[in-house]
Amino acid sequence: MDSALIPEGVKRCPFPQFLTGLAVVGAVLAWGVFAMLLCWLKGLNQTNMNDSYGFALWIWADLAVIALGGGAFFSGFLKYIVGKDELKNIINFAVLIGFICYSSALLILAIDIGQPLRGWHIFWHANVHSMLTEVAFCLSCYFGVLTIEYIPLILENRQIDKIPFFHNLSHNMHEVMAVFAATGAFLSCFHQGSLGGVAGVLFGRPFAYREGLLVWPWTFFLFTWSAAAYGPCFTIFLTKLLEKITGKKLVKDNVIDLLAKISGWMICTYIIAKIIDTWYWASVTVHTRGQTLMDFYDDNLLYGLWILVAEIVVGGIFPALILLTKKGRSSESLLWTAVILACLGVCINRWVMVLQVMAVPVLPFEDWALYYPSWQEVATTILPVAYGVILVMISYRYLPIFPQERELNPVES
Amino acid sequence: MKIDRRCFLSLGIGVAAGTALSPLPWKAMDDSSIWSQNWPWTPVPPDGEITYTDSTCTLCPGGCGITIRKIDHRVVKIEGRKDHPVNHGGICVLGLSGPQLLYGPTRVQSPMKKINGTFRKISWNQALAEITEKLTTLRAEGRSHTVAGIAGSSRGTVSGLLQRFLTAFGSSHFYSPSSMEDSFSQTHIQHQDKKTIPGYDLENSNYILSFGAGIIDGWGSPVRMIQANSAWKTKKIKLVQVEPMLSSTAAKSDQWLPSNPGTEAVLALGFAYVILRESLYDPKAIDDHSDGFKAWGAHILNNYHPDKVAEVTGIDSQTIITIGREFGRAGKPVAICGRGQGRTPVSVAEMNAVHALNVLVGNINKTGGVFTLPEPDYISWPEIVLDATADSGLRARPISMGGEWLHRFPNAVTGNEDGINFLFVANANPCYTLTDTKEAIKAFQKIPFKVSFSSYMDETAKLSDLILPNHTYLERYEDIPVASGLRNHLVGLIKPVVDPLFQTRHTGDVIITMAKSLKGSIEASFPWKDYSECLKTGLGRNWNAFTDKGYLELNYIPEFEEVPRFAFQVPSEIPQIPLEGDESKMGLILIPGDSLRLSSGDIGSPPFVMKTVPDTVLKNNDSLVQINPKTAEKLGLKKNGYAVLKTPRGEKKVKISLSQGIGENVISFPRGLGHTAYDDYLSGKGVNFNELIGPVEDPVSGLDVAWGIRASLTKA
Amino acid sequence: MTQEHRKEKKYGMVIDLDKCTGCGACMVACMAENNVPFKKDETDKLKSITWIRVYKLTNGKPYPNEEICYLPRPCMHCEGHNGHSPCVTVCPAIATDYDRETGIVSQIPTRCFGCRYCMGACPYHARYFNWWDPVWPEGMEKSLSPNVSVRMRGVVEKCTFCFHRYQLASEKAALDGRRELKEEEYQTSCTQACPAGAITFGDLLNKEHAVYHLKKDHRAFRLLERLGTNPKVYYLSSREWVRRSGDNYHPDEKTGEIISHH
Amino acid sequence: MFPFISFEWMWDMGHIVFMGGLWYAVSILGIGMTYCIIKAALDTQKGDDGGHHH
Amino acid sequence: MSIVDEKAKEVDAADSPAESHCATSVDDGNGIAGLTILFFIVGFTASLFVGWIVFPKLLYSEKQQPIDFNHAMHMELVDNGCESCHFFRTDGTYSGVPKLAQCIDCHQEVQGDSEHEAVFVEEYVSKGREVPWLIYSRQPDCVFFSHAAHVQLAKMDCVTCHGHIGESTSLKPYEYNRITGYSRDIWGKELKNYLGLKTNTYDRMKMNDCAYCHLEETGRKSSVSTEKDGCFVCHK
Repeated sequence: MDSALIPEGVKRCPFPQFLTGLAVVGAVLAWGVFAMLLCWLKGLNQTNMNDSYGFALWIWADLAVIALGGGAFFSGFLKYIVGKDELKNIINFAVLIGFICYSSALLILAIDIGQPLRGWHIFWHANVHSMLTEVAFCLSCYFGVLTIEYIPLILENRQIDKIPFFHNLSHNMHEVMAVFAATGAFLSCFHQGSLGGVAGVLFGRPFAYREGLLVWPWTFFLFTWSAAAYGPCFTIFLTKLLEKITGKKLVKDNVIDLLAKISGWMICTYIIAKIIDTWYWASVTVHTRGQTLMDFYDDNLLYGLWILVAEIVVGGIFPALILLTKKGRSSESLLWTAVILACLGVCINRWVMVLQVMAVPVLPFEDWALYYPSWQEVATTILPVAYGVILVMISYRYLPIFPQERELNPVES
Repeated sequence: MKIDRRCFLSLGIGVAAGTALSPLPWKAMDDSSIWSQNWPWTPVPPDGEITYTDSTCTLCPGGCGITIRKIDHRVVKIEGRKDHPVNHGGICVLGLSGPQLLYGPTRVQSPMKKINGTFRKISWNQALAEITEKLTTLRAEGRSHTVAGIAGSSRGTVSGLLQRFLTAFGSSHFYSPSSMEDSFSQTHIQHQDKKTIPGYDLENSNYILSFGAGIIDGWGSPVRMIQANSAWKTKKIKLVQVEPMLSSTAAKSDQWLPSNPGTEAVLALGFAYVILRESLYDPKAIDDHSDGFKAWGAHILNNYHPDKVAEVTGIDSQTIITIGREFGRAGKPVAICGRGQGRTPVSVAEMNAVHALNVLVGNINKTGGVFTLPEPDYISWPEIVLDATADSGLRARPISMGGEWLHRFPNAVTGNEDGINFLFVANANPCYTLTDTKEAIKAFQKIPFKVSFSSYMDETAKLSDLILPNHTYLERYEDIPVASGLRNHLVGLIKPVVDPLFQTRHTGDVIITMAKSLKGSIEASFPWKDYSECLKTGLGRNWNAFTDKGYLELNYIPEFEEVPRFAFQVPSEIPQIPLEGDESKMGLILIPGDSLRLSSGDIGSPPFVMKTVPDTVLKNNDSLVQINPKTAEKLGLKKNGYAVLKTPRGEKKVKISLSQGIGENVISFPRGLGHTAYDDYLSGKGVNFNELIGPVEDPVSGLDVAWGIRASLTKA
Repeated sequence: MTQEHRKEKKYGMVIDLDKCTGCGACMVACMAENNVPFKKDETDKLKSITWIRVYKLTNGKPYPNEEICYLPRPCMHCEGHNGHSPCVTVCPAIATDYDRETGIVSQIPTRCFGCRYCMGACPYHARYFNWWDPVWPEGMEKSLSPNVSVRMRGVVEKCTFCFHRYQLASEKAALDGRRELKEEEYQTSCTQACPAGAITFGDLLNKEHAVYHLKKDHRAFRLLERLGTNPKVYYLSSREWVRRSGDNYHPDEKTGEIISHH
Repeated sequence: MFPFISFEWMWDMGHIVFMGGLWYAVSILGIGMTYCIIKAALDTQKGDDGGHHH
Repeated sequence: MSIVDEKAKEVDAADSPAESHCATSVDDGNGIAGLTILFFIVGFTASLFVGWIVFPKLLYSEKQQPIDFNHAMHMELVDNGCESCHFFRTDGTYSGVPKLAQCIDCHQEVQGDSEHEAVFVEEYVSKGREVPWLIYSRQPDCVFFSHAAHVQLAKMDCVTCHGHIGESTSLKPYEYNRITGYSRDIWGKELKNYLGLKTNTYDRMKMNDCAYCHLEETGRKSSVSTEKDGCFVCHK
């Protein structure tokens, strides 16, 4: 039925099966859209956020997907700037994931603000000193870059490619892709960093506050670094997952191995920096303000010291060690463990930098504020996941996302 | 040439480019944002001329002066009147919320009659005709003495008119609530056989010993008390608070004596012991102005040794000695009592014990001391004309002219043969404020015809058969006599700030109209055209000063003159009012914790006041009970867990709030919650304390002096 | 043409906690003055808008040694370093701003698009979000003041030191040809209402204003001074534990000690 | 956001560096895309199919 | 599976003419390109027309004032210019559009033979109803504008912001924005106002107009974020 659209030389599941899959995910998407409309029409009282939790699940989701989507800019950087040409075999997918992550982030932001109709104030009336302004500008620009990077992929669809203009456009865009990728990397460094800066500049919140370089707190650099470090793990994770689902090998091992190795080194260096940062923060930054590390960890279920251990040891040191060893990378199960732990690690980091900041009392006479999301928040957070799955389904089916797929899975004619 | 998809694509790009270069998207974006700044469902208050009008607040007995800010004809804010002798510009949460009562959804907008259980609007003429008919019939049947009236106060012209109406009609059934002032009147002070009301010159005292008086929790005139408290802080004057729990007053006092509940009188006598033992009293003052000192003194010295008192009260003997000495040596000390807001009287024994301290140091009618004031008397009306029916009606149930304590009202309905056939309720909400509320409501409902004059749909109005809504205090003239422990009585003037919003009528006018329609001697007793004439002529020569200043200060007693004689009474074995309930079954003592952040009187808390209620008092619709963590642990109760609170009078589901400010086995929560009427901002929230406690009469005075009740808490 | 400028001022508050009784009048005076909305259930204090909120502090000791202190907390109008208060710098759309002329941190609800970053930045929880549409029961919207704009759903609001009173007082002064206001001409609603007289308001730089002297009282402290927020609300308490509750201290540090940091 | 037009604009380091960097990036993207589109249109015009790149 | 494959073949077959068309398109490239460009131009101009001409027409709606007021004539009758009717109250606030109470002094009875005058007396004066004037210069609720500061302190003329309305003999129709509800005079009526340009000071009354005048006239830079006048100078 849709075979004319499917790339040549690859096999896809039957169309009805595809449609059924779409319908299932579509139902989840519809649930999310319903929740989103509720939030827009009735306001943010639909959430469980409150005056202590101005930032909550959504902002965490934003930070997390952007960190995870960091694979796009970093692999782009590696391929186009550093010249790791093997990565061309995975970069399409990385771009797709990035595109999904960033569009999701923008959508979540549009739901998260109390006055969506005034969202443009952040651009028009920009306060350049605000980290959020930096986030907004770089995020939307980088989303533009991702769109530019994604367009040639769409244009490579068998039918679209037949139109000479699009064929040429795609070709030309490939030609200058390095420029776009470089711009993207530049923008990414800043918005990933500024997302870190969002928390780091809060000098009224000792848990988040970091000293730093010029106008940028250390979290600025840590966030960029961690996104570059952990993003590829997410790319690998999703590639592996997609291979499991489709039952096909889509990317050659050497590509994965290269990306995993780079990621391993990045995580390793990042986690060292993170440990130094945490140590400095606890012993100097916070100390001069009359607090100690343990003031920020309570005996409540959510924010015990375990969360620090989980973030740094389980989600940082473990995956780094696995990915740094040849054995770890080549063992299927260890690689799986490493990328999953890494993804969790960066998600915990983002969680801590958003929600724990809100939870920790600053005034000595205040108490910990705990929060759980409402179903509307959960639904709208799952919404982009569903949307992402759909976009991956469609893109995988109709676009030549994995250049090595044909070679690895020859179709008998 | 063929039009293909390329052409349409091109067209699309053209449209996009053209649109982007036109103002449409940008203007639409800007305008939609302006629309969001200007949502039609978000109110825009109309601008206008700002004016200020002075009046008096009536929402509690405090009598503060208020300044009302208006924009054109709208009341937008109520502030404290700066040049007012009671509050000097200060104001409380309730006073500030006045506009919400004026414009709130609880207003009764026209006369309402209950037909088959639901209220219907009726006209004023219909309503008055119906009343006249009913009253005429009762009178003709010789049952004039079964008509009763309840008023929020026994003072002032409106209350006076109602009382006058009942008398002329032939009934002595007039009820008004009692308070700490009545306890004082009942103490053994002989003062020309007049009722004596206390006036405390607290601003000039130099040592304050308070036996549970919620000085900053609404006792007396609340704003004046808070200001006095601030003045003490500035002048470093010591405030000692005797109270079983850490109320705001206890917390702000210089020394808190966490006594066992109900032992205040014993402790007072313990201090008296110290003063006597160390001869710190004023022998001349005692000689001149009291009787029975010798016998009393001997009794105290024999029976109130600090060690013994310490055992009863839980305050160690050294503290008793220290405080007793400090009090005796202070120079201008004063001892006051009346638990919490002082709306519940204390026993005569307790008042005597506390007053004895004042007499001992000779501070009666002296600067910084206690002044003995007569009832405010500023209205001169002609004699009531009584016909034969009235005479027989009054004889059928003779009662003192001062009226009767409100807590006896339910008994008057159920416990006497004739019962009550007709009831007027003015400025009162007995179906909420009476203790043992359920029984009180049952009694209320037994009355065949109840008329409420309430401006608001309160509990009593809701249960009445006819509502004749009064103007609110911002729409009418009235005199507001204020005693409330002020050094001098004061009469505040309330005057209309806005034209009546609804079809309401002044209760004074309604009473006069009723009297006129009943003709004869009743009509003759009301020789005024309307209420304003009644008020004006009643005030006589004071009228001009009254309206000019907005208040009238009644200066009765010059200092040092006319100190009344005090009769020292040898106290009974234990001057304590026993608690209702069986200790073996109910091991806890429940006491009220009054707070200014809740209106516990006739007026329900408006939304703004409800907003200030802490979440340790009310969470969602649940009342929280303060309990010592040790007691909670003993009972297996957890913070924020549910429990059933049971007293001999009732049972309620509550939540647990742990507090280190309350002793073991004592529990507390404030009055003012658990309304069943008013609006959604108040109704159904929390538990009405009054439902859990019942009246306990003082054997001497007959006042309701219940200060607590035995209770049990079990996990729910 | 450049007109003569007004003298630089730093409006601030001194709140005497020894006098404060926790009666809540400041909270209601503020709500009534500033058209603060209310809901049917206001018991969730994390969703309840009270520009000035009275906190109840305890010394944490068991009965009968517990002590209580009430602490009213308006917006601190932090000056931070050079007017860079925690919230002002983070607002992405300049909906909140620090005014050097008055020292007041402004909040413009119509500019705000509700990102709530400022709320995260404020350690005092002085900022409130309009989670709901502000709704008054029918008829009660008549009690709203035209001098303060009603905030719509989805924006942040906070204490403005009753800036509209400054505006109105300035108008009156302008009619007399004056630019400067006298101390009593501009007072906040909470200051005016407080029955305890615990709140004093004025220009912290002006020697003729009471706050200038009160802030130097030996009992004075500010909340979270060590964070560098540089608040303009001072508190007075004669109780050491209360003063120590105003900031975080290590056990060996003296109350009021500030280690300089940048 | 825009010099001369936006009320909030200031000629200070913050604006020049931040907005400068931003406009720089935006213009690269804009110019890059314009270039690609125009070149693709011209290539199409010429009948050049640009060759197969995969 | 086989069915699907067959279908796929069909689609392929159906699509093949397009492929061949593509191949031929190179030959008549000019014609196709011309048509493509034509479509672009059509789309472009049409949307420009809609955006610049049709949209403003749709966006604004017109209302007539309840009564046609003659400013010029009243100006001749009063001694104190605009301030005779638009005066300052003693507390410094500005009375704005006069209330009925001010008009009643002269208009208890019908003056002259104007039709509007008769309506005014009949509908408003005798019934005690306020006239629902439509105010051209009404600013959003969030704006605090002190007439006293501008007129008394800065000595500005009414004309600077309000134009020559005082010389008008009749009131122009009130045009308002259907989305925002505000008068069109705030945003400006001229085409060039769309571009932020204006000839007279009173052509527009948007925030930027206030802000730039303030910057020029006061030179104050008290706002930390904008180095201009603080937000609370004009906002409430």
